[in-house]
Amino acid sequence: MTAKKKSRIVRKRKPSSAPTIVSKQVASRQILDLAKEMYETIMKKRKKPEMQFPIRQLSNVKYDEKVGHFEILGKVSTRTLSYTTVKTFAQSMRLLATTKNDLLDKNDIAGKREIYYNSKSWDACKFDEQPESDNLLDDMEAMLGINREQLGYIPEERGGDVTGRLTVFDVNPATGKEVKIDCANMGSGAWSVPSRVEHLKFQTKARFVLVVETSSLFQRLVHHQYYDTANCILVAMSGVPTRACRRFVRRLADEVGIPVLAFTDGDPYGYCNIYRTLKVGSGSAAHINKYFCVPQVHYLGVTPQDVIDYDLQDATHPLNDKDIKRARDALDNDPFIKHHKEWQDALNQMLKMGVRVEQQAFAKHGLNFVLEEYLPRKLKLGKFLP
Amino acid sequence: MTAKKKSRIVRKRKPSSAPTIVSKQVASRQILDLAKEMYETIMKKRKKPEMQFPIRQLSNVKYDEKVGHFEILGKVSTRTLSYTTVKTFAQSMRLLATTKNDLLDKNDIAGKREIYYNSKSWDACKFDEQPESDNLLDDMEAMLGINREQLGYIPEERGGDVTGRLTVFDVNPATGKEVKIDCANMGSGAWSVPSRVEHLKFQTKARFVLVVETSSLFQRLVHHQYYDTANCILVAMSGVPTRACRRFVRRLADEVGIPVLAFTDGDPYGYCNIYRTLKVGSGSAAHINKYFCVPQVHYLGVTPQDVIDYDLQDATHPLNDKDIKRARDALDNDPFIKHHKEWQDALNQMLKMGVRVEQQAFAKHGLNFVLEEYLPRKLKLGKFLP
Amino acid sequence: MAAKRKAKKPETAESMAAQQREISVSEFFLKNRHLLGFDSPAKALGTAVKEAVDNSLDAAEEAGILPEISVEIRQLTAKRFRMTVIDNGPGIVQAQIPKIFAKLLYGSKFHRLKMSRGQQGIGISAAGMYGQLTTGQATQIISKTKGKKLAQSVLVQIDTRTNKPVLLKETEVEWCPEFSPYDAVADKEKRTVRYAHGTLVSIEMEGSYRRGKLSVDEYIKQSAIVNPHLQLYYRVIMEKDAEELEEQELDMCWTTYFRVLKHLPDLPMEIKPHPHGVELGILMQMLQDSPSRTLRGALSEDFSRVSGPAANKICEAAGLNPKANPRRIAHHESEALYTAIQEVKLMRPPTDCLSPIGEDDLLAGMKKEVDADFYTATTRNPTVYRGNPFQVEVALAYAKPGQEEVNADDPVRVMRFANRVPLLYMGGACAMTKSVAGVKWKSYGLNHPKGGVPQGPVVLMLHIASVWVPFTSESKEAIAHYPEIIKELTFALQDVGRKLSTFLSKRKRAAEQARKRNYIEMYIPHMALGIAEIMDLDEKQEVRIVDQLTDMLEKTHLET
Amino acid sequence: MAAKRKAKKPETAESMAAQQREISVSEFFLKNRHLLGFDSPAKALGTAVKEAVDNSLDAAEEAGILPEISVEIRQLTAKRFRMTVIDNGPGIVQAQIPKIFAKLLYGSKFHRLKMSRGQQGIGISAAGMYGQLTTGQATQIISKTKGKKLAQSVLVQIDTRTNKPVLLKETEVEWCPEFSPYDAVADKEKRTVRYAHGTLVSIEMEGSYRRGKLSVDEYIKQSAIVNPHLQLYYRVIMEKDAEELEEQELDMCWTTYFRVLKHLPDLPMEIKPHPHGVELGILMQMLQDSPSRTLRGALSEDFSRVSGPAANKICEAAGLNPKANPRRIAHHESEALYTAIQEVKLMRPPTDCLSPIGEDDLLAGMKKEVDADFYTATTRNPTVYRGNPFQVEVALAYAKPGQEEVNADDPVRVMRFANRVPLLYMGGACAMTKSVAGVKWKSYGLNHPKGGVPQGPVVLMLHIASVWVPFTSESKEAIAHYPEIIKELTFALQDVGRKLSTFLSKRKRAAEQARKRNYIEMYIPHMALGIAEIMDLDEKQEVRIVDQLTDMLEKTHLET
Repeated sequence: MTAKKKSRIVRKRKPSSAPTIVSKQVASRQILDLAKEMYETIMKKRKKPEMQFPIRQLSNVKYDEKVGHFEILGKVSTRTLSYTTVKTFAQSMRLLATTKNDLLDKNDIAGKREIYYNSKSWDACKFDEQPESDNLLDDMEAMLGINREQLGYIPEERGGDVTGRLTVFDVNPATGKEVKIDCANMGSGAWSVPSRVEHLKFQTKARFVLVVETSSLFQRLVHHQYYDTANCILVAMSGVPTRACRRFVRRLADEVGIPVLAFTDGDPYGYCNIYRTLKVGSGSAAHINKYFCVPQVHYLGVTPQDVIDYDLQDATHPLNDKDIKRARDALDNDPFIKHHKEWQDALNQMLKMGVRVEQQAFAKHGLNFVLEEYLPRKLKLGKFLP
Repeated sequence: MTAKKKSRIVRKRKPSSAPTIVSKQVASRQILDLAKEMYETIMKKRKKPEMQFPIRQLSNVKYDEKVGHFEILGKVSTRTLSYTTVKTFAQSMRLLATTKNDLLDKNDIAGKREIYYNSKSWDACKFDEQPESDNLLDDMEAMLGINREQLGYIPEERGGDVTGRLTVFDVNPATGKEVKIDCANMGSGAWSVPSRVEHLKFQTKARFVLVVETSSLFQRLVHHQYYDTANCILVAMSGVPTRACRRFVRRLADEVGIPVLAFTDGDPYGYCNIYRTLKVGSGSAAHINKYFCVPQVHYLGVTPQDVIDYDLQDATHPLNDKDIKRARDALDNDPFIKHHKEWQDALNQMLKMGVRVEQQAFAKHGLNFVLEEYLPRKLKLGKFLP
Repeated sequence: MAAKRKAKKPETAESMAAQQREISVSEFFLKNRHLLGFDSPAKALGTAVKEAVDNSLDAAEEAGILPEISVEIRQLTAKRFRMTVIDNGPGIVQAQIPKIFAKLLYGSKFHRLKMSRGQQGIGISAAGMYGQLTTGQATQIISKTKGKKLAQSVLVQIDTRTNKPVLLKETEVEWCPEFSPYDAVADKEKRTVRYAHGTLVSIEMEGSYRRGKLSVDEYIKQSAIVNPHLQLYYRVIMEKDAEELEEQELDMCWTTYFRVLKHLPDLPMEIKPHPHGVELGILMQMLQDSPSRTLRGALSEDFSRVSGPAANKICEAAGLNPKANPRRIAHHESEALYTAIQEVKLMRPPTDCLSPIGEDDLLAGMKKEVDADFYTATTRNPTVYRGNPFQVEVALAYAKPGQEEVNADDPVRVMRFANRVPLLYMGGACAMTKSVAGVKWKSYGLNHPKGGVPQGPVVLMLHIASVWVPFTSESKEAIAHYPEIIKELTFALQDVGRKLSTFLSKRKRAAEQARKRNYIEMYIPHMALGIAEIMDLDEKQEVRIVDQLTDMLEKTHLET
Repeated sequence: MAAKRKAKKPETAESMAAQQREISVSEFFLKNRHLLGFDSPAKALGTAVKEAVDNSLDAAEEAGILPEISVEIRQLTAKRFRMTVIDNGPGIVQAQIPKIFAKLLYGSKFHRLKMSRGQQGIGISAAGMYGQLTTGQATQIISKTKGKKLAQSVLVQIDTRTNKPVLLKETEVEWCPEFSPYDAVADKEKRTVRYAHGTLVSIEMEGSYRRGKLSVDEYIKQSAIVNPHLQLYYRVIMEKDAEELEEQELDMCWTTYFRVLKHLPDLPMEIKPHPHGVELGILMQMLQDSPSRTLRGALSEDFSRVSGPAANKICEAAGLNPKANPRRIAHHESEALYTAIQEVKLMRPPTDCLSPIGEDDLLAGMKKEVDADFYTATTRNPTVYRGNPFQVEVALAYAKPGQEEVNADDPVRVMRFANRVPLLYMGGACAMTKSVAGVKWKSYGLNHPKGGVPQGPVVLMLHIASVWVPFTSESKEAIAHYPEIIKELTFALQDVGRKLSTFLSKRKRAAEQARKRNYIEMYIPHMALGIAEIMDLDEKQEVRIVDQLTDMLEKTHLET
């Protein structure tokens, strides 16, 4: 990709540096250290053991544009062993033991639901409902400061679809042999992003990556070979991007260094949940945001101004109470929105207009208006929200 | 694949013959004929026009094991133009006009939601909510006797994931050039099934196809290269298989002629909805079942007997009221279940035990028990439910 | 715990006998005055007004006089009021005045079977007794009968230990009832009407004046509604008004409820007891008291609906001689007679003892009360409970939108009346409320919470007329739950309910027609457009499809 | 619509005067007998038994006799019953018998201020009148007083038109009350007790016998509970039993409620009215009637709590001469006196006119009723409403699990008593039920639906003792809603509520401790196992972790 072309699409930006990845041996060691410390506390200091977690809320993150993602602040919550916490302590220790001994040390993987079932052999200590084990997995992540994919946990959710001018180098997990995947050659299908993406390598001549919220729009773009027309890579998120999808886009962005543009529904959920989470991470995952955010991404649409510019008023829906609350909360509390006046203006404009708009709304002007008119015009203009 | 190997896995079965596919020109002509007939009724016969639909309920299908799928019977419902139906008539005619003029005649595609938005330019006649347009799409399918994919409609839902020893020949929709996809070479990812599969061609040396309900189990099988170990093709449905996924498995089964085995959760939903729909279709889609069923499939597990044989009692969940109602309904009304004593026995056994079981329950015996013990034993035994 | 008691000599049969005493009915009700409706100052004032007005109306009607009544409530001090009621009735004969106003259980209405407002002979004396108890003041009466030149002015109290009147003062005075309120100007010309006869009663009592659904105001208004032949004047003068206003200004305070019917309701006739409603003990008493010489004569003359042949039949069934002396019937013979009476078929009791309001007057009253889109009323035929004839009537109004106090989301307003007297208190305990709650209003188009009163912009008037209205207490505020009464009320309510339902569905149908026409005209063009687009038709052809389709659909759906 | 009526001559004042008549109180209540509790056959039977037993108890206690009473209900035909009550009371002097049993509003209890069960002088005569009305039969009484050789046997009816007794038969007979039921064997030895005095009353009436919460059975049971000094025998013989069983077998049908207290409750004393509870009209009456020569004397002798100096102070405040003749006080002077009385500070009324059951006896009664894990009771100090002293008591039991009729999910059982008489009917209208609903039971650990009665395995007994219990009707079934009474009841209920709360939380804490210990011992080993697995420790080390952790946690959580 040439510098000249890039400048037409997005303002320049320094790619943020990639976060460190820990090996399975290091992760295993960390769990051992944690257990040893607890042992010391109990048997030597004769004190009740504690577990500490960073507080995972928007109120405990800060946003620094240079860093690029929500960084966790120092606030910590402490869980001390007591009558009310003893069950949680017991389950945590057994979960840590399983993670270390059965996954890390044996180089195996497990889904969240499998771990829940695995606990059924723990007698009284077993998890009664899956949300219990899910919560403790989150706690473990936060305590160790490592995302659970690195501990051998695979998400149930799929990672998104990719087509376009990209070659992916994967590895056959059994043979270790390199596998070369040409995403431009998926026919009318697409390459499904795997749940763990750390080992992938990329090669591309595309000008940019377009990350799309809905599968339906993605299929229209694929059907009309939009990735050839626009020389780009297309990624479908299907709603809020999964951790695998976010990590994939991040790694792609880090490695190939081309602009990334997001195209979502024009509603508070699309802005404050899907896009903001993709770009800077979330409060509840603050401790692992550095892995899962894509600071390089910029916002293409649909913006409230688009509703006016593209005459979409009668294809909108009124904001409901939840939308309005979401937008107001973001304006009041979201460090990312509070940092960018452009986003505050966009949300306020939306609140004033009282409507939200979906990506498919362009079908009002004809089914292919979105790829024949809207995308080219927006790309040519090159004005995106931060 | 050799006949000898096949016999170890599944009883012999004649593959059902593939249904006819209509061209866009034929479909367009059918719509025109329908309009002409209506015009004659109104202007020549001076009668109120009618629309006729086959009744899409379990009560209007029969199951003939030789045919292999739920065949629609003759019961028809007639909608005559009246005060209460005039809006539906108006919307139907406009929808037919759009389908013919904008999709079929222009060789374009559209999602359900796009068609909903497209109607926003129809003034008073527009759809207020998407379920309205979805219903009329179903009506149109039934009236024309053609599935909507052939009319240019693409599903929002994705079609499932495929890995394993299969080569797919797809076509670049823009250039028309053949694209060759090696599903054994997707690394830790998978090939995502496209929404329209009629044009695909296949080549394989696998012994069988294993269709799996949950993504999580699918990923475990991929991670451990189970398709190499067992020499098979793996398909993930992620719940009730989409139309694309069902059609894909059907086409695969028709073309390559190897056995197909289904592996779902052991609950009334897994048996009576997921598996039964995959195998013989559904009542509500009776008019197009011939395209979307896979009569070749057999059921591997999890069966109620497996709960006993594999000591899974403490990894089960009690049946809730909905489960029980679903099982009873199937025993009373489902022509497929009523045809097969084996299925009646299985459902009755489940009702008696009062529990359901998930695929992941095998994790109780260790995370890889399912692929190291359960699947090999079941395949070796070769006893499947019909 | 209480400290140890002083020892007390135990009583003996003899010492206890010495303490036995007769209790007068006045003492009894003085101590239990809440049973008579004098439990709170606010309610006491209302009960007193009600008793006085009921008496005035009964007397005027019996005398064939179109009633004209004025009611004044005047506050004297913070908690003390004087109530004065003047009527144009026949007046009261001098000798009767003290007993009527100062003796409980004295009157003309208890012993006869005939519909009237009063029935117990307690009310007005109890009001006087309450006044006496709380203020020490006597009841004042002035009464003038026809033909007398002067009126009798009497001050009377009740000796509660003996339930006997004490006449404090009795004089002859120049007085005649006079009604000439300012408000009469609304009737085009001011007039002063003087009558040659009438009665004034005035009682001072502890009281409290409030407005609202349980007030004297409401009682007065509802009385005017169910008595359209009544001309009523009403004013309340509070202490502050009396100080600040001139006499002429106080004259302006009268509210007049104008007479709308220039004739009296039919006079109810007195009847004899019907044998089927009589209990064994009463039957025996009546035989003892009979003026007849023969059993047959006693049966046919002392009871209604027993003809000579019927009397013979009864005697035969009882194995008794029809010529036997009724005073010489033995106990076991009366039991046989009692059984025989129940078995012989007799005509139902006569019902000219009742004077219902009638559907027309009910509707007229309802129209005064509420501005409605729909009114209906029904008067049931008379029937009988425990031998007592009674008759129920119901009127219903469906209010125009925007009426105060009649909201679509509120419970319907229920106005209850017994023998033309409004019932304000204890609605929850009343058979009328129970009947309203028991009807399935949902099928008549009203919202109806389970077990409660229906909701809607509806006013209901219910009236029971009977020779003996069974009340749940002496204060006559709620009707007892006799199944026969509830059944009749239910039938009447269902009748007006059905009519309401017809009205509501007619109205709904008209709205539907208009909606259908619009709807058809909105969608037909789109249907034609679709066909035209598919078949590539020109505009003229398209218009022809529209015309043809519109024609067909309107023919089917709009000309029913 | 009714046909046109025959013209009737209108009445005149004179013709109407001729119809005026006195109404006897018997006639009045005969027609309104539902007001006395005789509205249905089932209830009539219960009311009659209650009136007879109340009278027997009052008489025995006043005479200082430990009461022994038998109650028999015998079905004669399908709808006819005979009730017979025999007591060992002092008997009734011959001359009083007819009036006591056949004259309404006659008795010794109405005019005095002293706690007793009866108060109106209506009940037993009304029961007889009801029997007479429905069966034509007279009331039978046999009574023997101390010292007389023979008993008086009397058959009496009531002349309802005059409210006077009619003596049908009067003879002297050999009779004495005798109690020797078979059931007494349970008391170790069979005994027959004969008394020298007592009364039998027997009434035949239309009736209906049912079991359950509103039955005679329940009344009898509850009476025994609140009268622990009473020995009571009870049997019901249905028509069928009488036919099929031998006399000796019928003897076996007696149920005996044994006396548990061998002494009588304290006898309540009679008091004089307290001036603060007296209304103006009554004050004037009392001055007129005073035997005193001076106003001061009248005040201090006719009222309680007015000393000589206090009387002087009142006179001074009223500007009246203490030596004035009380019979010559003018109206305005009485008003001044009335005002002065309200302003002068006086001691509260004496309260030895009351005889509460007491906490111990309440608890003893409660223990008979229900097998509970916890009992408590409270007796409030006496206080005053409208000048009448009264006192409330409440007992509460928290039932052991599995008790019939006391389920944790049902509303609590409320047993109501007034002057030791069980109240069964009209609970919804009673101040006691209102008080129970008004207390915030949630804070005492019971479930409490808004506006209703709390839920739980709880039995509540409420008792009010007063010189004049204010009932909502003559049938004495519910207490009127006087704020002072509700307040006292509320305090008493809150008191037992707090004690219940203490019990429940103590019990909860003990259960909590056990639960905590189990919980800790369940999870500690897993925690140790996790650590051991990660660190690859041996079993001994693992056990040491378990011990150390258990020690630490139990120290913190179990030794509070």
